[in-house]
Amino acid sequence: MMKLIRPFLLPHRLVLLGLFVALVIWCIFSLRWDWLPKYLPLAMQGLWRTIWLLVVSSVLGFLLAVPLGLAQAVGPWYLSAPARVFCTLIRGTPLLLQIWLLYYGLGSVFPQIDGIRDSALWPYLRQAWPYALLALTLSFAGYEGEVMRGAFSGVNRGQLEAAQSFGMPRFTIFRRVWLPQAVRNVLPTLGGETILQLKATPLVATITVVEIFAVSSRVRQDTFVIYEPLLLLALVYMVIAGIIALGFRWLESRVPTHRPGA
Amino acid sequence: EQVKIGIAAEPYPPFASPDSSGNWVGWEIEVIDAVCKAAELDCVLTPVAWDGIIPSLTGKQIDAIMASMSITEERMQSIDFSNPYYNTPAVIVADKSLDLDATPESLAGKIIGVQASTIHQAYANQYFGNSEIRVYQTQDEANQDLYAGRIDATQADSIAMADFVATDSGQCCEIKGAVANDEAILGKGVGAGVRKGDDALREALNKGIAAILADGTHAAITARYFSAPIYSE
Amino acid sequence: MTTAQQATPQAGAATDASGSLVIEDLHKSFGDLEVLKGVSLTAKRGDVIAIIGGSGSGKSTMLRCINFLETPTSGRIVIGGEEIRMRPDGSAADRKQLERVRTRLAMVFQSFNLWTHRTLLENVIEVPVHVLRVPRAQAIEKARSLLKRVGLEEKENTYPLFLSGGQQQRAAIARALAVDPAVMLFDEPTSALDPELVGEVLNVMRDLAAEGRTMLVVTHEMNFAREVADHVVYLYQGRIEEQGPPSQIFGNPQSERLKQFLKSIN
Amino acid sequence: MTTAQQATPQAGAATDASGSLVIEDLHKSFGDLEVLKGVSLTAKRGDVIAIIGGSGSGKSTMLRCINFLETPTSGRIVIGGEEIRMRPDGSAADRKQLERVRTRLAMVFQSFNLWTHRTLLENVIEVPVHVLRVPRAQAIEKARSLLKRVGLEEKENTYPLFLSGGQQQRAAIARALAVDPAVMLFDEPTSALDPELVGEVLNVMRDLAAEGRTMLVVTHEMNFAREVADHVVYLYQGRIEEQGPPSQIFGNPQSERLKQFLKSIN
Amino acid sequence: MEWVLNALGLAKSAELLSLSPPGWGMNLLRGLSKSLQIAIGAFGFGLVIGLFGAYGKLYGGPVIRDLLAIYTTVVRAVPELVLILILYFVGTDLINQAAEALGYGRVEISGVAAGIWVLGVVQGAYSTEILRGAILAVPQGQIEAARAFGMPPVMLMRRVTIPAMMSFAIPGLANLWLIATKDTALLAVVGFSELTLETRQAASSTRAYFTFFLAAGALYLIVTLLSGVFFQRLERWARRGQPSIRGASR
Ligand SMILES: Nc1ncnc2c1ncn2[C@@H]1O[C@H](COP(=O)(O)OP(=O)(O)OP(=O)(O)O)[C@@H](O)[C@H]1O
Ligand SMILES: Nc1ncnc2c1ncn2[C@@H]1O[C@H](COP(=O)(O)OP(=O)(O)OP(=O)(O)O)[C@@H](O)[C@H]1O
Ligand SMILES: [Mg+2]
Ligand SMILES: [Mg+2]
Repeated sequence: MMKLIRPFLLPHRLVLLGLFVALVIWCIFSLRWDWLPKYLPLAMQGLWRTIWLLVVSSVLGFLLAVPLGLAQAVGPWYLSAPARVFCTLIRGTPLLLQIWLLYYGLGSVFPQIDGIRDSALWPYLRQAWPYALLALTLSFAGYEGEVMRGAFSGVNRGQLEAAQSFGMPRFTIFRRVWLPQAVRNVLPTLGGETILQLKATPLVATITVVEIFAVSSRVRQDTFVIYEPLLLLALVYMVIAGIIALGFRWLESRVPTHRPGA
Repeated sequence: EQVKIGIAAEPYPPFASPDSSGNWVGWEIEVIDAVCKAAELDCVLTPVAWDGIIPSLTGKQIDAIMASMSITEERMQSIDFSNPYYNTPAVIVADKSLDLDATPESLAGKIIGVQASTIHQAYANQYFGNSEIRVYQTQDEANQDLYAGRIDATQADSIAMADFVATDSGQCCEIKGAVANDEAILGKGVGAGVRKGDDALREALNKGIAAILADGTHAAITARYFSAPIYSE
Repeated sequence: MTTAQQATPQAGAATDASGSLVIEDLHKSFGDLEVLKGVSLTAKRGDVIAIIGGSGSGKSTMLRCINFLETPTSGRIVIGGEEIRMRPDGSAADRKQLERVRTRLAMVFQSFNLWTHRTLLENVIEVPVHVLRVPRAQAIEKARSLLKRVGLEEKENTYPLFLSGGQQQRAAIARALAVDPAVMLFDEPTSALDPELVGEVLNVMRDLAAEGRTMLVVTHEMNFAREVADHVVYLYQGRIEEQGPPSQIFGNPQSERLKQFLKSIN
Repeated sequence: MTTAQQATPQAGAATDASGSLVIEDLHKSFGDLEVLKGVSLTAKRGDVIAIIGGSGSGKSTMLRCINFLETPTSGRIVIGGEEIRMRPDGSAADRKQLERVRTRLAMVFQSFNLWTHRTLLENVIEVPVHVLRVPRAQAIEKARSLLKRVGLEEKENTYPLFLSGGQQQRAAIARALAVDPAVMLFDEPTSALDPELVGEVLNVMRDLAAEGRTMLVVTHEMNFAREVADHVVYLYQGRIEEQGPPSQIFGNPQSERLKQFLKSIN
Repeated sequence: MEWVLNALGLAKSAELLSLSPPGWGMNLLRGLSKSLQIAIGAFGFGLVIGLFGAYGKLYGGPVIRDLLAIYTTVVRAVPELVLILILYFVGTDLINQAAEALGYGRVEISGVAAGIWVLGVVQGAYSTEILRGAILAVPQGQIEAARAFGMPPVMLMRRVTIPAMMSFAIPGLANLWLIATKDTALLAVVGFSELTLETRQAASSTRAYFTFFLAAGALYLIVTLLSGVFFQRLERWARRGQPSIRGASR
């Protein structure tokens, strides 16, 4: 416990902390928060939707990134070329544009397809979240595909040779040595990328998905209170980002990569 | 001294939209021109995101808002308004095949699209609690989704909607009727927004509006765009 | 390690051949560069063969060809009486066979190559559990005894990078022993170590030799070779220039180059 | 390397002191760990002093304190008759003075530390041109002659990392010579080199010693120390345990620890 | 030419994208040039912040280090969209208030300047971290060697640290540049008429959503690819002293 507190006991940190507390108190008392109770339930739903989108798109995107990375790192050209094109396309265009292209672009195509409104998929195609999820997933896969490419080719050859020399079958090598080493080597990067993914989620508000950013916009629009919802929103994102960072740091600490002190 | 008139950067035909050479055109653009001329103001158009148009005004990036903004109680807590320069009822537009009218009962369970930060959003939130409300950045996107069938209906301004149902993609749909009035939400027509206390500008704009209404300019512009007058006392 | 051997057809008939190794006319080129120019070598069960030679003479390449970490250009390799089937281009024709044979060879690398994401114990049980399908509890028990044998019983839950080079190399030997290999290959197992740490690894290897394991050791430690090896092979530019018992190689070298080499390293 | 010396007030009076170095009662602690516990040393112009000692005895720390790469905890350092002014905490009080004095000291590091983004020639002229403000053409001319002297005249446009360790170290010596230093400090200049490359660097250093440069050399090469040094200092746990001419230190060591040390490295 | 387009049913798209009205091509290009102006400005501004930030974080006093830590943490944790709204509204508000307090009257803040300021602050946080990492990656010995020869601090930074860290920083900076070009799209939400907003306007005026979104995507992609080539060259140059990794390992 002491260990946690001690870094804050330096004099200048105490001053900073004091300033921070004063700022918070000032914010609480001199800004408008009367709208908060009314919108709290909506905010909770929005928060849940943000987290849901983040987690599901990151997990799915990562699952897609592994084959993308592998194909680029060691695949034959007919696998690596499409993978590279995919990653370049995703990384080369703004996510906002991708989201709109998927949502409004397809939206302008649907009426021209006969029978689509009677199909079993239509209830989902009508919703906005599937497009949001798809766009976020593809985007994460594109960026992480690139990261995983580096990760796979960065694994020390000796580690793989050791496995080969013991007669490990290829898939076992992949599962037991290559993938875990690759992932572990890029855990810090993945942590950063997950935070970037978190920061990408508000873009889906532009296609009517009601996540936390959309809720704050709604508050602004309804009440004309401008700064307070934005400040609160920034705080919420910082807390989520902090949790992600801590989570990844915990993951990293479980398996050390570097020699301590080196 | 230049006066920066804020308009919404998102197209809102036939009131204001950019053409392919980058000029803004439409009924409201012409009215702004006429009002400024009548009030002897040196106006420049400044497109601003609709979503942030009120903060832009209070933050002094613009001096007045003339972007089809209805005069409502809520907004009057933050800004002041000139006298109205047009007013239109709010209507519900829906797919031709749907049998419904503009009442909360018949819209229950349907998906209604509205534009963010508009009286329509406020109204829908208030009255259509049993419907799913989807909020769009622009009315245009709501129309697009209406055409795509992803929403069942949209509530919007009757004039803009009349324009929409006349287009190709508007063929799917028709105006189902006006919603019941609630002046507290739907407001007293569309006026120019100015910063609180900026009475000089407000008076000048009022003078300009009165002038063009009186000398027939307003009617002349309207006639070029619409078949019926869109201003009543 | 029993499982793998049972799977071999020859296992029964060739028990006494199980620790043997025959290399015949091994060639290996990298592009235009011919690194091995026909090397032949026979090791009986329990033989300890030291391979010496200057830098770039092809020692590592030879060792790596034996378990096909490099694909030989031509030649034959027979391990425990079983010939590794090769395609005309030298690559192994039968992946399953190669994997099986590899479990009977164990290589100890110069740079240890312990899996850094697993603890020592996990490193040692990895191959038994996941390749040879030994029950986990049994593998752990054996791993503990091996770690104890190399003096690392207290480090089983440590990750490799937290250990000194000498400790890592001893762990790598324990990992190799866990598959109960018929033949052990060592590629300069001490040359990445600080001088103080060399001794501990050489001691473990001395024990292995004493208990009658077939070992091929590429080394620069002439004292070790002299003392432990049954047979010393001197490689020069991809050919065996001279070979024989250590007493002869060190005491009475014939080839000029070998004499030169022995002089240069003292 | 005249410019810097002219700027020194003592330069005229102390010409014969220009290559001298005096260290008095030097202490250095890292946190709680006292690494140097009072070291004193005097080098006259042209002296070659070899510093030997076990790992961790403080040899590098001593050398690094002399040019303030480490801040001494206490003590005096006088170079070419000019004392480096220190604050009570041991840091240099006068940055300008320190920078000036440093141009008269030249350090050759174990790991060379050539600037990898510049060619050899650029490395050698860097300090003369940018710190000492020697005209570029003149600096280049001198650099060429220095590179020639260390046998690298053909490599002047090569980047350091494309060279062998021995070549890099020779280039580092040329870079050091380019400032015409009064005192040269060498921290194990050959220990990062492969055995074959050690010789070439030692030869260059032998020449420097012969031409009468003041040199402080931390080294593990006892033969070099015996042959070249005027004076050998044996450091043990931060103290000078024994010092004297090489004949005495190597031929007739007094201290038990020194005897032990000399035995261990053979 | 024409019949090819006709055959592919692309005639309408070609017409919509033509450079002179009634085509919207010029609008897109105008938007692109605005986007690039902002991206270049913001990237440069960010680099300046980053250089000071990195040095501050590495060598600054405890207070400066903590303040910079707060800056980089907060900016990197909050979505750009939110930051842009906050910085855009609050920032211009504050500048105006300050200007008025000093008796200057309102200052005009052009869209470009506001965009550069907003994105620059965001970029600065990332460049701080990239440059800090790059400086740390420079082998300590190279810096020590320079100090041992008596180089003063500023010269050391100019002659040794910065050139030596380039090769480590460039990959990160290349990424950051691409982020800058794409983040300009976010300024659409504050009504700044860069490429994305122009696209949106064109799309909704003509209802050719697919055509325009694809066209804008292609423009962004061209920028990305060209930047890729440029940064590759730059990196090769910065690595001139380092044997290629491929050649060194076998
Ligand atoms: N993968 C490869 N591609 C190309 N050339 C290679 C490869 N591996 C080794 N060589 C070359 O083959 C020759 C023999 O290398 P090898 O590593 O077998 O030598 P060695 O006897 O082990 O030397 P050392 O004592 O330095 O380890 C060298 O000239 C080396 O450059
Ligand atoms: N920056 C530092 N911080 C803390 N301790 C240090 C630092 N530098 C050196 N030491 C410690 O000071 C002691 C002496 O180190 P130094 O490098 O001077 O030894 P050395 O005689 O040069 O040894 P070697 O022969 O291994 O180079 C060692 O115990 C070392 O761990
Ligand atoms: Mg080798
Ligand atoms: Mg040292």
